[in-house]
Amino acid sequence: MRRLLYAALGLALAVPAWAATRTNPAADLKAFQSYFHKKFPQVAPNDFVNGPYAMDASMRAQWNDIMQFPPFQFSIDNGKALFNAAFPDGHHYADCFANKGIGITQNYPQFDAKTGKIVTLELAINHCRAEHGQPPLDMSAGPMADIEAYMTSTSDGKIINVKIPNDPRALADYAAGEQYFYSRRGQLNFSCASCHVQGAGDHLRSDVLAPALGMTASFPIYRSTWGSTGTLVRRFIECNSQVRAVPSKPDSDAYSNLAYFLAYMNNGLPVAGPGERP
Amino acid sequence: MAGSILVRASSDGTATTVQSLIHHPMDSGFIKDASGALIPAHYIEVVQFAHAGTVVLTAFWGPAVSKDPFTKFSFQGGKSGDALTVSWVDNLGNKDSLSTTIS
Amino acid sequence: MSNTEMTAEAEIGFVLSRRMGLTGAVAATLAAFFAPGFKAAHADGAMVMADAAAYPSAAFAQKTQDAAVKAMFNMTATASDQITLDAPDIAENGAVVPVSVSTALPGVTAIAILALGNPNTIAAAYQLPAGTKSAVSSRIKLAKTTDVVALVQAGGKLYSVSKNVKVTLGGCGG
Amino acid sequence: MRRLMVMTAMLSMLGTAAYADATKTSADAALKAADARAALADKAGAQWTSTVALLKDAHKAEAAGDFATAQSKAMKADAMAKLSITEAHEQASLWQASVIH
Repeated sequence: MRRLLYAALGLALAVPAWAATRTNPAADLKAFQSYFHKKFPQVAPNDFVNGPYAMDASMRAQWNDIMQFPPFQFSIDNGKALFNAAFPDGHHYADCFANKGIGITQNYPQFDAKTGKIVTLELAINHCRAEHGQPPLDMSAGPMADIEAYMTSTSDGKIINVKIPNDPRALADYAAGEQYFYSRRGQLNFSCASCHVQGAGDHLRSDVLAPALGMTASFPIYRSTWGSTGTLVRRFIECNSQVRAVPSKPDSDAYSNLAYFLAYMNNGLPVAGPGERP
Repeated sequence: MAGSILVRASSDGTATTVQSLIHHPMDSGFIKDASGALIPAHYIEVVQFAHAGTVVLTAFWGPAVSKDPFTKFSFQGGKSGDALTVSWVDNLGNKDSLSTTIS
Repeated sequence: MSNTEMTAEAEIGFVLSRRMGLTGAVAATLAAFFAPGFKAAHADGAMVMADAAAYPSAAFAQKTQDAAVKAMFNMTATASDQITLDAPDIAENGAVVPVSVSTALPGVTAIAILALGNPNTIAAAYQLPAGTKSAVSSRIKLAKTTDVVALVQAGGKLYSVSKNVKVTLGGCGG
Repeated sequence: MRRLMVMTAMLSMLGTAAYADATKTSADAALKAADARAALADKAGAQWTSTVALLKDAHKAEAAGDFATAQSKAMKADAMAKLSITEAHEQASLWQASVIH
């Protein structure tokens, strides 16, 4: 019955009135990537995952120095210990994930057909904790960022492959993320895209604005301005605050959908995380 | 402060290159926290690297060394399997040390 | 400068060249005799421990290049083109500025990194026993655009080189 | 959009206006209106941090008996909340203009 319903909805999607006018992730992806390839012809496609370092030779040299012994190494080590520690019920994080949680972050965020919602890696980690009677972790930094750093380190170099199943709810989540990305907000009246599409590669003071393409591939990141490792959600909250908009809740659908859209735009690029940024 | 030291030492047969990262806030004493109160200075003062019991580098640091300090240097000698020890003490008297082997 | 001219400050701060090697030797001896636990844990010999008493705190408290150099080394530096100071022209972040100092000068016993614009001038100082290569890499904080100075003590003399590093505030680069 | 920016700029100047004849009653009324409008902005997911900060200041001034400041800040907060809601409404369709095609 449900299947029939989905089939019917899927058919409805094929109707140009809605599907063709806007929500067409595959076409969006192509346009998005080619926009950045044209804007930065000197940057090799896979180098976009290195953000500002792909744009500026001097920054890249400093980054290479720092990456000889990356500051997020403590996070990875701590995250590995946390990841491998048993819950009081004897289960492990590994029990909650495909392939025991190793080498899988390129597939996140995922659409959950049961709830119709997007599950980011942070949410999946907290879902796992809930399943085993543990309180959720702060989604932005600390142990969450460490566990994510470890899991991502096992996926380094794997090709990002975020799937949008043929389910109207998945498309709606994607579209909501897209809308969030392009909507201006805050007193400064900036959208994510203002800085990371139109302004990408430009200098804001001494910083180079990272292009949106490749952006999520390096998360979690150790930002020297933070002095610690943080998740994508932490960066969302920071960006919102920078344009003087009250941030959404860390576990909000708004942020999950935004992460879904952004990660999907990176399909085909390699995971390059955890990363280091100024 | 157990587990504050990460160190990699590798020998090419004639010389050993050491890279280390120490987990430490290195608070300068000039930064204010969210509530506007000064965070008191808290930084590593002395770090010592020793190869098989002999000091190969002593570092004296002030609060201007970055958080989670990084050090890289190399010394003549040292072969795979030799012991390399890193130890530090900060201005509050905290200390830690780690012994590893050269790879 | 004769011994009688040595200031109390310099004595407290100590002269790096005189104490060279001593700190480690003393610490090693102490560890061997008074901390058998360490010895047992490391079959290859005594564990050398960082010694807080050796810290030249007076030198690190100085706010000018002249006073800091005097307190640390008790001598004056001459400019040298034999030192390579590797630091960025523009620091991507003042909180983490990679700085490397290396030199081909023979008989190097100490290397120091100074940031003239910082509240305290000396950022870091290193004692190099014989056998340690004359190159050290570190990461330091810079409060503002400033000259970074590398000092190298070699053969009982002090040499320096400086480089201006621009620092601008960080913001939205992620 | 440009209109929104100009209004925001004008608003910053407005902030210095003093309401010398403000009373507890008039300040309370201004605060109440601003709180209500800010709640609407919140609901629309369009709150500005600057609005929140102003409201907080206004309430603080009110508690301290500085009704002139309380009223002035409340009125500015109210206007900002209004602008933020306008921004959200505009963007509900305008965002599509900047999508990469």
